[in-house]
Amino acid sequence: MRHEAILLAPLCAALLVALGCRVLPRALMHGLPIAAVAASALLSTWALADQIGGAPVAVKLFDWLSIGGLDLSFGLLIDRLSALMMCVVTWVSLAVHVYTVRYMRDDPGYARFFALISFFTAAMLLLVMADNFMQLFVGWEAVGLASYLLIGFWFKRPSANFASLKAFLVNRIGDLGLLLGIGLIAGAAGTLDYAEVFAGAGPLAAREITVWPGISWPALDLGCALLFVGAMGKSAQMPLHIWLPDSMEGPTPISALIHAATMVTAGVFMVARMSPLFEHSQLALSMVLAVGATTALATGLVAMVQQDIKRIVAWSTLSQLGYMMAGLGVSAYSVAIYHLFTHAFFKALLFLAAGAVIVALHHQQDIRRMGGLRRRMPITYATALIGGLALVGIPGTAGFFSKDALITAVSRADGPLGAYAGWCLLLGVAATAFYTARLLLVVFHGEPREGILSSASAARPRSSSGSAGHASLEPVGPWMLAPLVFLAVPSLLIGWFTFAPVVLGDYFGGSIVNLPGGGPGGGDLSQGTLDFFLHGLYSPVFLLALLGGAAAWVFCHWRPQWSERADPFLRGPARALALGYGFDRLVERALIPGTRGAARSAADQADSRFIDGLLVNGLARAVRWGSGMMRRLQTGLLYHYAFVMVTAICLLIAWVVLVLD
Amino acid sequence: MIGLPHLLTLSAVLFAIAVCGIFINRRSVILLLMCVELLLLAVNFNFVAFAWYLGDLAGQVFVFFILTVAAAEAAIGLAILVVLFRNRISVNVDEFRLLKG
Amino acid sequence: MPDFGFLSFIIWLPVLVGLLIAGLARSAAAARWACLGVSLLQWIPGLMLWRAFEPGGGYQFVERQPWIGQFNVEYYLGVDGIALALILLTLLLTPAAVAAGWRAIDRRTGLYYGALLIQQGLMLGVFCSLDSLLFYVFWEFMLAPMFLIIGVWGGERRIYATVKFFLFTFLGSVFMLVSLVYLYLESGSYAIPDLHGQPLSLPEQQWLFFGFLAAFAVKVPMWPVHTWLPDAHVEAPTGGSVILAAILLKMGGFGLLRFGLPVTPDAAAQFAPLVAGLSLVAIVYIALVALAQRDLKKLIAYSSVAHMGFVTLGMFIPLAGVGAEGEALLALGMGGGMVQMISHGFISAALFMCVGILYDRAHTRQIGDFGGVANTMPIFAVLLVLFALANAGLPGTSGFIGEFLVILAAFRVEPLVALGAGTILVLGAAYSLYMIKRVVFGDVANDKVAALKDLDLRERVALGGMALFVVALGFYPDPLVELMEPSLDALARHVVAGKAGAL
Amino acid sequence: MNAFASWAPMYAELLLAALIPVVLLVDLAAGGRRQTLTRAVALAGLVLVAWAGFEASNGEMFGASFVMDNLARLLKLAGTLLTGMAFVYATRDLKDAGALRGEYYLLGLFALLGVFVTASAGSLLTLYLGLELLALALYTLVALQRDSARAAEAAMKYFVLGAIGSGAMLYGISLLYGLSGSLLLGEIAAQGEAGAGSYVAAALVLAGVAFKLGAVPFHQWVPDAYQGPPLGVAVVLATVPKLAYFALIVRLMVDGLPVAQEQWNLLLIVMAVASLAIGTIVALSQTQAARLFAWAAIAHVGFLLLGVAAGGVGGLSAALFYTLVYILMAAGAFGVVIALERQNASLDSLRGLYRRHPGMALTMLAIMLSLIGIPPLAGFLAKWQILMVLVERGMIALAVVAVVFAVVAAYYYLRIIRLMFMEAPEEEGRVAPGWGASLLLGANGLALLVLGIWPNALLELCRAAFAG
Amino acid sequence: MQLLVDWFPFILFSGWSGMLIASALGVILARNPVHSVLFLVLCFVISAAIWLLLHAEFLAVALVLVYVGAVMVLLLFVVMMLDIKAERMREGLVRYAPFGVLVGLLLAAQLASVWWLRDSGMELLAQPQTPYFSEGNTRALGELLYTEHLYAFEIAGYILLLAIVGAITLTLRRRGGLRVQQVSEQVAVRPEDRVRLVKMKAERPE
Repeated sequence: MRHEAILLAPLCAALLVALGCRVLPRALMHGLPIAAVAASALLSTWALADQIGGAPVAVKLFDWLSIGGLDLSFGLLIDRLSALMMCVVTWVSLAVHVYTVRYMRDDPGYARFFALISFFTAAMLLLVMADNFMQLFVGWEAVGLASYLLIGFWFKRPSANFASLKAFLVNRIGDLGLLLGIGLIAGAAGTLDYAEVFAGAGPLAAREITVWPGISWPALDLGCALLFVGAMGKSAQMPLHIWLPDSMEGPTPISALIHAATMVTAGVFMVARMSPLFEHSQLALSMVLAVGATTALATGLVAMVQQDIKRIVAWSTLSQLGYMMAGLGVSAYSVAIYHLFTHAFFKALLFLAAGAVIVALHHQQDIRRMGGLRRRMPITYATALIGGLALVGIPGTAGFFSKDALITAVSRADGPLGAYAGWCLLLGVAATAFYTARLLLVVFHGEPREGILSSASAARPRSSSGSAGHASLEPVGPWMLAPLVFLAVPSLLIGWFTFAPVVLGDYFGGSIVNLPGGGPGGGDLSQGTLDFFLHGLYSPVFLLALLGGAAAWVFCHWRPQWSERADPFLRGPARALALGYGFDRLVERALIPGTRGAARSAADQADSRFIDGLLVNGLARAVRWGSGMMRRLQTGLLYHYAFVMVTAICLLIAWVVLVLD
Repeated sequence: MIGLPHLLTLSAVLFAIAVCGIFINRRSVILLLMCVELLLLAVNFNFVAFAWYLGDLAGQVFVFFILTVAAAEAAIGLAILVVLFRNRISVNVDEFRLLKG
Repeated sequence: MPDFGFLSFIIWLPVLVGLLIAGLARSAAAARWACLGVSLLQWIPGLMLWRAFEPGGGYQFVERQPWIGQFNVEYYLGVDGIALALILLTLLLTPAAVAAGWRAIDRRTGLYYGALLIQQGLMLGVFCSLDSLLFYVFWEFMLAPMFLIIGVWGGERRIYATVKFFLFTFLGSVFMLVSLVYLYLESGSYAIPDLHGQPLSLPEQQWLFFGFLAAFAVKVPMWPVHTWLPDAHVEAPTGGSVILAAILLKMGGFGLLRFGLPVTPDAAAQFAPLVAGLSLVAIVYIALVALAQRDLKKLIAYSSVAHMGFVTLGMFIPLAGVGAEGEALLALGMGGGMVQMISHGFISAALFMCVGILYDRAHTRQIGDFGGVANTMPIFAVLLVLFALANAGLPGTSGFIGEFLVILAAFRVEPLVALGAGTILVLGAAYSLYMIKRVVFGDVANDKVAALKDLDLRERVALGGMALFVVALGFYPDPLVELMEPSLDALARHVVAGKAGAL
Repeated sequence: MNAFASWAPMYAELLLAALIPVVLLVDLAAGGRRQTLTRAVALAGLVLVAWAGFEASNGEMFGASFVMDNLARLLKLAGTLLTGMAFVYATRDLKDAGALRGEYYLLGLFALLGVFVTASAGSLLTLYLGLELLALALYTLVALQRDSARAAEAAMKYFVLGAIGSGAMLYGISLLYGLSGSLLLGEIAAQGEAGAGSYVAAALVLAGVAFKLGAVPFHQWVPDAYQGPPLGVAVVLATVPKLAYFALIVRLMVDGLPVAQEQWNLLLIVMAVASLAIGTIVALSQTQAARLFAWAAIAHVGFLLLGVAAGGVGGLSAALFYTLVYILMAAGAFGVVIALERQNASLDSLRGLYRRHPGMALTMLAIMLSLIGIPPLAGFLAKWQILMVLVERGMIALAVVAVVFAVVAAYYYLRIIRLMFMEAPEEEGRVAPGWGASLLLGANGLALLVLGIWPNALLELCRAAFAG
Repeated sequence: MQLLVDWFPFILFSGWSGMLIASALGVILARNPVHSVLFLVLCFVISAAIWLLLHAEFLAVALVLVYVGAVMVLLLFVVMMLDIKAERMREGLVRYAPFGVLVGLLLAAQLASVWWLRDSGMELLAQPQTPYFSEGNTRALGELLYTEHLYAFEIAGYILLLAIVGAITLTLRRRGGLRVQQVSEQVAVRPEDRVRLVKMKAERPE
């Protein structure tokens, strides 16, 4: 029952708040969800504790339907992988819930927001705890729904509506891949139950799927590739990444919870969950590696030139997701999940810190209009710094352990693709360091840029309530700072406790499968935690990180004018980066108008004019025209009638005499 | 000798003339009535010929009735003609096309 | 269950009361309440039927009387799981249709509600008939009340729309009549079970199949004989749209399951690629067409066509690739199609009611005339978003199941077809949510929107009830599927076995 | 009594023959109130005639030139009923048209006598005389509105073309007589010798029959003859004579022609299809009620000829059923239009009928749906049976053609429904057709429904007319 | 001589046939309706003569008496009464005559050719059976009429009754078909009796 409660508690809270949004007292509006998520988090932790040294638990909920030899049901599978994910989800969610109390204090949609994030938590748990593909898909879409509704939370803003629609549709493209992958598995394996499918992975790998008469592909190559398309959508891998930066239109807690810590990592989780299948498909793994590595570097570079505080973090998230994917691509599932785990904390932390800054500055998000907040917001600064260090991977932080291990694992991969991936990740580290340092330096160091703020505040209605400059910083209060501190601790320290069992040890046990002949995996990266830490200090990774950070310091803080001097050389690349390589332009200028044009012509030309106009109404017109013509034959003249009759008699006789006889 | 084919041919020719008279006539309705009489005469010829040929009086009986009916028909036809004339002051076939289409 | 003729009861009660209302009702209120009362009262026998029905028990509640003795036509009623599911759908949704016109219908109220009730009875008759001529009788007579409903209480181009609707469907169904007559002359019976068992050669089956297809494809409607639907929907009053979309279209799918597949299985298998191809066109191309619509009702109408494409795809694509596991696959596909029909019944009905609610208040259906409805009608907005998402096939709503099952079935036969069908995931979401974006979200667009009032109690109950069904079915479709599964399995066995070999 | 009993097969004719002079005298004698009285006497007489029709026994008289059988009885009863209905429906219209004279009823009875004689004809001679009696009565009826140019024109056209038609048929009959040497239909059929002469005879007879029925290409008189006279006359024209013509087909072509049916079947089919097509299509663009019904009637004749072409007991009984149901529908349709009190009613006078008289609109709805062929109305069963015999004979393509034109035909019936229910009335005020007509109209509409739902009795009667 | 005796009826027949056809053509082609009527009379008379050759004596006499004596006179009377003039008939006739002649010839040829060219189902040139009644044509006919064909005879009676009723109904005008001025009515007339204002919607033709 307690396992079910993990899922049901936030769901019930969401329902109660949603239905009671007009009657519940304000305390209950946030109290209920927070209590529910807290309970869920505690129970998850209990479940995790059970799992360490225990066997996986399977809970059957109810039969969904059963038809045509396919039995579908809802059930919970709690093994070490899902238990870890459950903890991540619930704890980060708890932090975000608490943070929201202050962040959304003045919003008219207060109750709606709590209902939605609780619903999201439940949906995410449904996804994570699924014991079959169908349920995975249900959860998958449910988190997408929550994401859609939360990105568009401020539905009066056209940009938010656009972003939410974009997010949903791009995700749906990925979902299509996932659905087809599930279809393939259902067809090939005859079941959608994880356990049964995974158990039959070997024979499945030998099967071929006929795609078109005469063309066959190995079942698992195609299946895993399709599943990965799903992961690309949800985890925003290039080129399906375009929705994530725009999703920052949603409130910041959402960015922290959904678009950094949990939902976007669902793709990573899914691939890891499917490791028994992916292990059989070198092709799919190569695809994962290539896409992941490319995303890691390319989006990291974009983050370097962004000016919106949330967008910097968002692009950073993309980059980190690329890291995770790359790790999966070399079969280092445990390392990738570990990075997911640490990333959840420090990225949520960074987002929440950014949110605190935004609130303090009356919803100002442009970093060029910030500065010198170090002293005004010391706690925020400290926690953001911790998050930043972890993100960069400064040895000793949580991020260091996961990222270094990941890079090490990937760098061991063979072949040109392996080398490419290795270089991408390494260069990505420098980019990470650069944008992180730039963010911290520009926002928290230097001098406050008051004039800019005051002029901007007039332009932005939401911040117009505050008077000019940092002099009147909005106080953020303990409700927001507590989660920051709460997340800062694991961001800084958790690597020391968890690295050894998760990455070096065999924490995941049977929940992740590494075939002997597969990729390098993560098992033998180092002798121990301390050893790994010490190695990290000498590694090129650290060096690159320092270099990146130093460059940021030089250009953004110490000698900002140098960047202007370098401008002629960098303008072109910077512009390309600022545009995110033009994917959005492609979509906005080609894909959307193209689809719209196709739809218009299908509707107006093909359907209205051709089928309905020419065929259907044309036929009616033709009949009516014929009617008018024939009507004229009825002249009203007696002798015409008689003539017709007599001619007809002649013809009749001719017929009988000539034909019949 | 007078053979049946001769008689039948004669009646056929009469029939054809009568019928043609109806539709090539664009003048007066009264001619139509006459053509109708001619038509019946053609048929009568047939019956008489067949009766003669078959040696069966039934044919002649039929002719007797046709004559009766033709007389009645003429009466009705003329009555209609009169009604028509009273309404239109004309018996021109060309002008009777109130009803068409 | 005693021998009481429950099926006759549910068919004739609404017909008789409908006649009484149409003929006698003096006040609008009396007509309304009587109609609502009867349509709700019908739930009781419906519930009893559901409780007493034994899945897997073949045709049940059978009533059999000779009717036209000379031609061996019988008054022969009975239901299997498939029919019962659709009967329950009909019973559930009729009160919603009644509620939809509560205020909007202000003239000739008696005739309207009478026609609505008669329509219900006739639709139930179609589902209950086990004699093909009786089936045809109900099937055709259904056109009459619908013709009036659209034509009398419809919009501006109602006459064009209703005549088009009538002629289109009539043209389709007369071919079915010829097929039925042929079958009678072959088998000496109009009883549907006899027709199922009648051996037929392949060429015979081919012609018969096209006869059936003509009738049912128009009703479903399949591309390219769908063009009556957008017109009919746009012009129909809300209640008419609800009936039309929610139940009338389902008759096409039901007919294919009753006649097209089991009577002419070999021909169905032979032409399965054709039908599946047309369905695919409907799904992809019509979804695109829906994307370009500016009229809310038209958008939903086109989306109906696309969604009904899944129904036919599910029924036929398994036949295109029947292999060793053909029966199971066919059951899967047909099951998907059936669930899709039920689900689409609720969703499209709800969406049309939503549009009707907007129309009643703002007197326009143009998407461009709205914007920011969520500000003034929050409850309505929540429900509309829910239904739009269900329309987009979101899991957890009923809209998902059918599409999911059909895509699963399609993938086993031909992955590329599944890919094509799967585009509804994207396109469906695109047209549904694009509509939501323009209508519901954003700031208050104009004075009309600003003046909108949120749902009243009647609308809340109706829409809320449907929302409940949409979600409940989405999460727990098992009772529904269990109801139909044995019938579908038996049907699949019969169809896969074929009958040309028996000759 | 015995002597009287020997006339048993002729009861109906005798009674009708007696009724005619009675009505004539009553009409002459009754003075001012005469129309009402004449009508009452005529209707009462018709009831008696119907009773006599029931009582009459099957048998032959006058050397088989008079035959009373199941078919004849059915046709006579239907004719009596329809004549009575027409009398009730027509009164108001004729009064408005200034054509209501006692002679109307008298001529109607003459026409009915013609129907009786034709239905019972056992020889070429009686057949011819019956048809002429009917035709002359109809010519006179059409011209009855003496001050109407249209009526006179219609009468003249009908008369002249009718003379050609019956002339052609008579010519054919003469050949038949010559070839077989007998006037008795039974004996002619027994000859069964086929040659060029009999083909020509068959063609001419067919032409005559087609003319009477109004089948293409002998159809052109129909619209003009329906439209010209007052509706009260058109209602007679559209209904009662059809019975005689059906008898004509059966007696002369099916029972009588020595040429086997297959040989003129093809001609019949060509005519039937042409009638269906042209009748249906031209009807689409009609605006006058009577004219629309006329073109529609041509299409319906096509349908029933298909049944005849299919032949056999099945085909003929289907065609008979079709005829009976059709005239019932036509009578009702005319009845409603008459009740609207518009001379030469254009279809627009039906506008908004539902608002002006809901009951009548619903009756008309039932009639129109029946004409379209929507089940469970009787019109559907009629079409369905024709389809069955067609398919049974392997003429599936014909069946398809027939149903397709039935669909096209639906358009103009729907237009009437549309006008009644979906348009605003041209003039306000309730329509008051009088209690007799209202009651009868209601019964008429209801009959279509009842016959559709419980058709067994009529089906059996139709079958017995040929199977016996 | 015997040849002449044998062929005499045929010669008569041929001559009369020619005249019959000629006068039939005269009926339809004559300019003046009165001439048409007279040609028709001629037709009947010739026909009666031919019928005499065929042993239909009663019918021949009846034809002349009934037709020429009654029907034709009636016709002539109507023609005179209606004062129909023979005018402008030619243009129409000329224009359409080719069609008419064509169809006419075709019809005649078809009807006639059957008996000459094909197996018509009869032995056509066999000897006719003359005389086929013993006690005189009229008596034989009379016996048949009042026994076997009594039923038909009665019907014929009704047909004649109908003709009387019909003709009277159509032509007898008891009330004022005459255009008589009703001064009192003209004075008493009100505007609304004469002019009715009707509201009409503009309607597009369908």
